[in-house]
Amino acid sequence: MKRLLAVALIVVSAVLFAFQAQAANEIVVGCISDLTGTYAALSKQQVDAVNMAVDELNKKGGVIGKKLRVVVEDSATSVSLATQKLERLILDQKVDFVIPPTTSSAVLAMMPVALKYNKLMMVTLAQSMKITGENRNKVTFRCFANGEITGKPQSKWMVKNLGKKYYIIGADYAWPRSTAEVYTKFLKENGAEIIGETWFPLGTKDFASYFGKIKAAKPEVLLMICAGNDAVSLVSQVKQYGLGKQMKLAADGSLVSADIIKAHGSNADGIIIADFYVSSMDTPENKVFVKNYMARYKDAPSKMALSSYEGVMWVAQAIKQAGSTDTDKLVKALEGSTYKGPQGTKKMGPDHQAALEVYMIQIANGGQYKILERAN
Amino acid sequence: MIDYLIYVILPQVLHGLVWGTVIAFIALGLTIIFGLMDIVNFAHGEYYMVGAFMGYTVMSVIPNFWIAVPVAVACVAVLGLFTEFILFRRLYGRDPIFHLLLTFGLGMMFREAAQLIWGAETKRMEVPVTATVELLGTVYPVYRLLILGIGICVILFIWYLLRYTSAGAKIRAVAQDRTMAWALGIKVPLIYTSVFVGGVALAGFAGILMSPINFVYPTMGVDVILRAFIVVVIGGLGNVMGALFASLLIGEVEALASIWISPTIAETLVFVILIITMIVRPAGLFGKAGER
Amino acid sequence: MAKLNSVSNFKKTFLVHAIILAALAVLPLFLNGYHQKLAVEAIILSVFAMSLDLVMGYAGIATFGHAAFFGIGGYAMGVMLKFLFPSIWLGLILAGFCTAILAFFIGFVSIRAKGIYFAILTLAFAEVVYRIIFHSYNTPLGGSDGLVGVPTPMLHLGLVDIDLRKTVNFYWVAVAFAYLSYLTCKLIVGSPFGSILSGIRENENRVPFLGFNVKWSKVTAFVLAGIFAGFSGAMFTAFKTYADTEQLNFLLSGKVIVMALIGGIGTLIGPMVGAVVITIFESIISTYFRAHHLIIGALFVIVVIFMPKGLFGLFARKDRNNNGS
Amino acid sequence: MFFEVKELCRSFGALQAVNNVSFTLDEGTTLSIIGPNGAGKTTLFNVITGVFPPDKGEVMFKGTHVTGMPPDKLCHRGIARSFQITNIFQGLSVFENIRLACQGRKATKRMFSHVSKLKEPMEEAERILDLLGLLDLRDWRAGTLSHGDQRYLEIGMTLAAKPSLVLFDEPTAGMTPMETKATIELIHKLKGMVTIIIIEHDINMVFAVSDRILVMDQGNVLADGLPEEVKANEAVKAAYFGEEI
Repeated sequence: MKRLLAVALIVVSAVLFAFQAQAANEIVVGCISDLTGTYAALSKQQVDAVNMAVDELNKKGGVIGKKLRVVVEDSATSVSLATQKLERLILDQKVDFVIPPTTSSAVLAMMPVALKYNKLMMVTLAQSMKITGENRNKVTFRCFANGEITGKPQSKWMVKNLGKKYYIIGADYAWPRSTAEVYTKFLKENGAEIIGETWFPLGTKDFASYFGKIKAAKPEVLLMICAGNDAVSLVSQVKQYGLGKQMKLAADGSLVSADIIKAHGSNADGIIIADFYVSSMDTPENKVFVKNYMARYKDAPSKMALSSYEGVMWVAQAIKQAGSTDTDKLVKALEGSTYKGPQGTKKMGPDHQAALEVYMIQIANGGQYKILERAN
Repeated sequence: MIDYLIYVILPQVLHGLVWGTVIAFIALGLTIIFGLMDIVNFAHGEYYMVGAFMGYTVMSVIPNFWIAVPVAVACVAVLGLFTEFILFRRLYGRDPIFHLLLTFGLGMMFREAAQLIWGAETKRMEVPVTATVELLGTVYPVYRLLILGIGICVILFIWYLLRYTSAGAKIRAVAQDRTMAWALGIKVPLIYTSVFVGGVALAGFAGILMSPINFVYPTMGVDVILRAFIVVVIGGLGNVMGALFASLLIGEVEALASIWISPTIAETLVFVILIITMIVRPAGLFGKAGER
Repeated sequence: MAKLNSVSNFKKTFLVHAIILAALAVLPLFLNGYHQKLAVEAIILSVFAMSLDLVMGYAGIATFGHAAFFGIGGYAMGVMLKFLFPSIWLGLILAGFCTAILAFFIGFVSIRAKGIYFAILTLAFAEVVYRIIFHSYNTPLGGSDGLVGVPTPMLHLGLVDIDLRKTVNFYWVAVAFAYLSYLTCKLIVGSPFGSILSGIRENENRVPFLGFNVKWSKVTAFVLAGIFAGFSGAMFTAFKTYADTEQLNFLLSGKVIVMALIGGIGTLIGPMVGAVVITIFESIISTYFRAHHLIIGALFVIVVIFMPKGLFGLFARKDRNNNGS
Repeated sequence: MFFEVKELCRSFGALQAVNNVSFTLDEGTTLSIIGPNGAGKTTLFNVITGVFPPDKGEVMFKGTHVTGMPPDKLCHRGIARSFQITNIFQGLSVFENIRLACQGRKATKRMFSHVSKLKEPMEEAERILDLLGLLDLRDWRAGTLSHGDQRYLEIGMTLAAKPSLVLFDEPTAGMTPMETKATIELIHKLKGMVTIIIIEHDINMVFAVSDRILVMDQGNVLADGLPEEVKANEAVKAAYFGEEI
């Protein structure tokens, strides 16, 4: 019986190994997403938004006469799987462009591979500054915000309206660290002062143990930089210990992103962030987008969903403009281009980073996003 | 200086105790199961997670926390009974590396199943007791003190059970020499199953107790299992007193160290303590030298 | 281990090796781009699984932190290629050097502990290494962002230079690397030192009375396994053009043990095949099934319960199998 | 002086397992150590062969101190021992067991030449297997041998290191009378070549092979002398046969 099992295992893997679908004459959109692991929730919204965009384009007869087809791969928050899947999509599935996952280290590792095969990548979730900073390359664009896009205007606004003394608390890995550097730079430029920092390990449960130090420092503003489960625990314990009474609460947008805003409930009320999109924006395109999204997925779209939707649409616009899916033509079409979408008009900067309109937003009455004013 | 003591040190010490108690819950189950059945259960943290999720599910049906707790613990016990009967029974007497591997795979299966059933987003649990209390001037939530209280009662109960009851004597007998105990008529398989189910239920209990503080998500077990293992090894595998002492030690070290040094280094400190203990006493602080 | 190697026996094994090598050399011509990439990755990982077999299969030492050496080897190669000097050879030497020191340190310190204590101690050391590199944010190692953009240099073999950027070239280099590692390990395992290791696996208490220093032998075996794991990690980084903390994670330590077990420990070739099967299996499953961790977890359970001696263990000669558990 | 033990003491908590034991040994002689169970015989062996260090006293071998020296170094100096409970490599073949022991003499640790290339240990192993009559079981797994054959293998592994002093711990335990007779012949063959110390219960065996007998009781040396003297010694009779009938 055991030998039978072993032989069966080998046969199954061989058969599956050989069976690989070949792409017909159509535009293939490769979408690699962290569908298992800590970012599963927001990754699901990424895939939903990409599918929605592709369906809408196909209803309008596709692009340059070709229908679009999406191939989704799960990179499971793993760098080696992400690069492996990218190679599979490019070499095997012959995709025309790729939407990479949310893990910054995966995107950074995928960029040289995409360059080698000269395949366009539109980053819609990862926030690391390096992607359009030191490590940027010809084929990688980003229509999502990086730390600076929101950090610069937010710092200016906060120093004016909230106060001068800041205490930063964040998760100790690359993305929060680089975002904190941006905030520190712009806060100091505007005459504010960082009076303390605490970096907690990923997956920390008990933030209360840091509150003693924070209270002793008596900052005017507590700046929080983390995401996912850490953010939920941190916000709930900040509320439990009443920190909000002694100091103002501000954060990077990810702390209260749409995938965890329900988990916060009323705990997040009062926190001030700057972000480029919330579903309650009242531009006409946004009303249509939110209606369609709610109809399909029964949930308000997050900025991750909006960004992934716009990423596909922006590349489709470039394909129409360039009249082909050839990467070099697409790069030329995208550089300096502007895209008018639910979030307003955006211009692609020389560093392949989209310049986004940013709004100051406060969380109010039980986890609703309340737009205060335009920040940049 | 005094208010530094009260405002900073005192809450830290209390956090250390609460966190130490939670780890003790899990470490107790882990070490008794190992001590008795020589089973190294790497999936023990997943029962902690399942306990929290069961609590969340029950709460969505009957919104009373204090009903959800026993129901959740019962569900975890049934799951424990099921897994012990199907899988762990095949592991007895085998090389520990196979235990690590089977439970490693089992943990992956539990996490993935939880994500399929309940979805990946973090679920929120209301804190059942929202009151806070004045302790020498510093504010401290009552719910955490409640956990501390429950923890101490459970630990005392287990200590009493092991030390003074006939069931406890049987368990200790089987731990000493299972073949002899079997020869004396003690139903060893029954003891195995009940101890495994008890240890696993304890982890589930810790899971639901902590869910209002840490909330509920599929990978919460992984964050806990490494620390629990370190505690069990420092205390000496199979040694109940050792596991208790080590849980409080680790809880306090992490809580107090994170005042002065950065928390990430405090977390690594825990591993350094393990390495130093193992060099000084390879069988753990309380473990008998050359044991296992 | 084997009976006296008579001449006919030697010819037989030489023939078998030649056939396998020929088949492997021709294989890439039938594979498209992606499958070639996967094959290279599988072959590199097979050396990693074989290195574990040196300690687990032959010396009977269970280690649960073997990924630390794989990762450190990868980072060493990454640092060499990106910052120091773009040569694969120097990268391998640096990788071997760093992993040897790390393995000696961990081995020497933990050797007093036995069995499950040793396994958990190596897990703790590997976790410390993982956290140090994970938090090395503003150093060139890049912390959790990983060491990215590692160039792929030409491989200089005396007169001929091989362009490793072409996958097929890297494939043949990987096959050569795996075969040379296999031969070296086969030599070590068949050497006098190898028989001391099997003595330690069978009955550690008797070995000192025969005149061998058990502690020294175990640490040496641990260092040798570490070096080969380091080489495998170095080639992995050279091939993938990045080094990431994921290569240090304890999940990989667990996975490599399954690779060794599914292939059959104590056979060297078993773990190599196990690594290839798991790499292919995981890449296929993750494409066609959303809950692929569930299936991989189930595979761990099935291997432990139904195939404790693995594929090759099943086919190995009955009287030859060691004590099993 | 070839081998000397001076005032050796070793206690485990309250139990004084070895109490002030002293004796000297000339090269080539065969000494038997007898005494009731728990007299401290095996503990004496364990202290001499470095399993655990003595509380007090010294062990001298060929004029140099070997007190508390670890077993592997003792083996290089030419002291080898066998075990009361069979302690062989169950999973390896009979030939591999012996060859590993032969290899230990010079602690050949070479890594890169095939073990079968070691000419000298291979021949030595063949010779010992012949001496023990185990040649035909050469490739059997040691674990599958009969109890008696495993005891022979145990003796073989002790001789494999070509020692100059051999300590046998109840070599004939569990052997059939026929096998015991063969072992006595074997020891007679070894008498000239090597100095032997045997712990033994079988009185006929003791008187058949010993040049000298040392009697131990509760950790002390009761008597030490030629077989005839010891047989006549009153204290030995009292300890062995209880009070004088």
